[in-house]
Amino acid sequence: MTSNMIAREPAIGRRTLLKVGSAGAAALLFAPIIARAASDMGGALSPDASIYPKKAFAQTSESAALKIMYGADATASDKIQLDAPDIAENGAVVPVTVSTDMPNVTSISLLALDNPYTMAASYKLTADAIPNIASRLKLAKTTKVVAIVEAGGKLYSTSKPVKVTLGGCG
Amino acid sequence: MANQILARATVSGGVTTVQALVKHPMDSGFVKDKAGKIIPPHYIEVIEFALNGKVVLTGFWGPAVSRNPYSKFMFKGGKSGDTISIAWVDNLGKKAGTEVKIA
Amino acid sequence: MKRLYLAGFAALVLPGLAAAATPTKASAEHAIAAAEAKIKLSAAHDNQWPSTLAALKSAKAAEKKSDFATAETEAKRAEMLAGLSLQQAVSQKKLWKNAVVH
Amino acid sequence: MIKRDFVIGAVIAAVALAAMPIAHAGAKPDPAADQKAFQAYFKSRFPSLPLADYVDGPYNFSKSERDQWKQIMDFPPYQFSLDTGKQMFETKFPNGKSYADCLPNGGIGIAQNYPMFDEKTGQVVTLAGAVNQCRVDNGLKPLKLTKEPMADLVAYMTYTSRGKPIDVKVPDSPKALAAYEHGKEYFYTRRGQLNFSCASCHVQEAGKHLRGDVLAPALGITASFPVYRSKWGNTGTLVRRFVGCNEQVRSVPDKPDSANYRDLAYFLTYMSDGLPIAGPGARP
Repeated sequence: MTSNMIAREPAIGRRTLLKVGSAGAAALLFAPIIARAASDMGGALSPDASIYPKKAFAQTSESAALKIMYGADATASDKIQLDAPDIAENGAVVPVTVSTDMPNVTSISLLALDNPYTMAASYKLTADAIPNIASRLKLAKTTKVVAIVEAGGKLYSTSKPVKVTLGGCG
Repeated sequence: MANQILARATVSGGVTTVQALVKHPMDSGFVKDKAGKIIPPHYIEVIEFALNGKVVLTGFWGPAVSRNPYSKFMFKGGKSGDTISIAWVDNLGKKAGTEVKIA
Repeated sequence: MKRLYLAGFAALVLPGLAAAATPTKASAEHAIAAAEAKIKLSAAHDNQWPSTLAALKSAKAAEKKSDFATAETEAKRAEMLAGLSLQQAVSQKKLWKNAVVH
Repeated sequence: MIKRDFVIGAVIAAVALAAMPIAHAGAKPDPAADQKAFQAYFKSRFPSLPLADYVDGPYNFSKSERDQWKQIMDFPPYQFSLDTGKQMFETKFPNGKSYADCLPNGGIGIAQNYPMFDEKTGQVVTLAGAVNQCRVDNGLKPLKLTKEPMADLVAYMTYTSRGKPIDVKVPDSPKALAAYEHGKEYFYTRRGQLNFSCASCHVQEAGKHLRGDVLAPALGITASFPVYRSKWGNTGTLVRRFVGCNEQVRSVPDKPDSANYRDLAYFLTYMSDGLPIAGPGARP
């Protein structure tokens, strides 16, 4: 396989992070990267737990979860970009990004079909929100990840298989 | 507790990008501890992101969202100095939130 | 490799067969003491295997339940495993140098 | 049953190898020559990989893992550790003193010099060990060497050294050389029921896949510690990884503050002299 392949690319990770230079950079780097919490509570925001669609998150099939969440089934679409790795480096942290150019997107959901519960995350977008959301998911095993986009009152979907291998050594 | 949420918001070309890392175990309820006892489910259910107090994105999360969850999203509008608020509530009714200024 | 495998198998099984005589409390205790001595030695050589300690543990547990046959078999297994790890450590005292990058 | 027998067979095979010739027996340790050979070995193994990039470990060998890592590094999961570590570092002890008072250069930008040999005690001191000494000197309890909050504190201190070349020194003294040689021996010694040495995985098999993961080359491997491991879900120190490695080869781990682990860290970090500090890092 690709065992001994050297994956080379210019300017990445550490180097990009370090571009600021070395002298006294640490303190400089630290401050702007993280804007520390000004207050412990998010101002006036206080999310209401009762709006949580608990039932939709307790389903074990795609169609059941979608029925409860949206009252409909999704049709496949090539207008949705679902960015997820072919092979997860660790099933506990799998970066997944969903984006689309469709207009009037009101909701985006992420499903992992072979997880104990299908629905992983769901987002409600207001008119100003751009349909481009990145998240990190737990995948119990190799599974198809499905992205659902609700646009103009209709449901669209795309999917991608993600292989989850045994983690542990390293 | 301090530092429950680390966030950063930047604006460019009229589009604001928000990134946030939330400190939370996100226990699924399927994992056992070292003594073989099930760790009870403990995860964020609702998270809200707002610009100057007005919600722009609401996230509903299940136990399949990774520990210490990361989110990144974008929205139109917002300018340097505006306030982004982020707040969550979990399945045990605990809440936390933070505010950052758009850089 | 196959021959080595068989040798390993023989090393494992033969002591077990020999012990099959008539295990008593005394013989079980004796076997446990012998295992503990070997384990001490391999610990002194910084090379203990978890399986060795697990075998000793189950030997002691069996002895407590007056299951002397199991106690003796498990103790002998612990002793043998400790012996192997000791052998490994002793041989590595010289062998490690062959692996050095130079 | 079958597995166990196989393993025993493997050990016997190793014992059978005892007849092989032994090189360099009894020579005086020459750390500088070892280091040169060590770095040259990896250079010839992976000619296209710049020395400084070894600190990225497994991500040099798998494009897919590298891509995921880059996404994760967009907002690294160890940020909480940095944040907590910084707070800890800046918090004064009950007696009014702080870490800055007992560490060289106020504790900032010094990680590249550790582990360090202390002629007075005749022992290797890791950065975490120096932190604990400082705590004890100020009447506080030492912290556990493997996990948070020690890992947070060391992560922050290491962060202030980012990009600085590793500069571990082995003084030409009998005790320092003995500690170095002891660490080297530990590194190359096969142990555990699976009969693996550190070198088996991180020299000979470096860059290859073991189950789902890529084995990181030993060169530069210490530069990214402490690391946030997705598997752990938090940040751990180098010693925590040593414990894990021992467990994986079915060997009873040493105590975190043992001379074995301190000397191993000393040898291993010295091999990477000149490579940039990249910690804290993120690993699967």
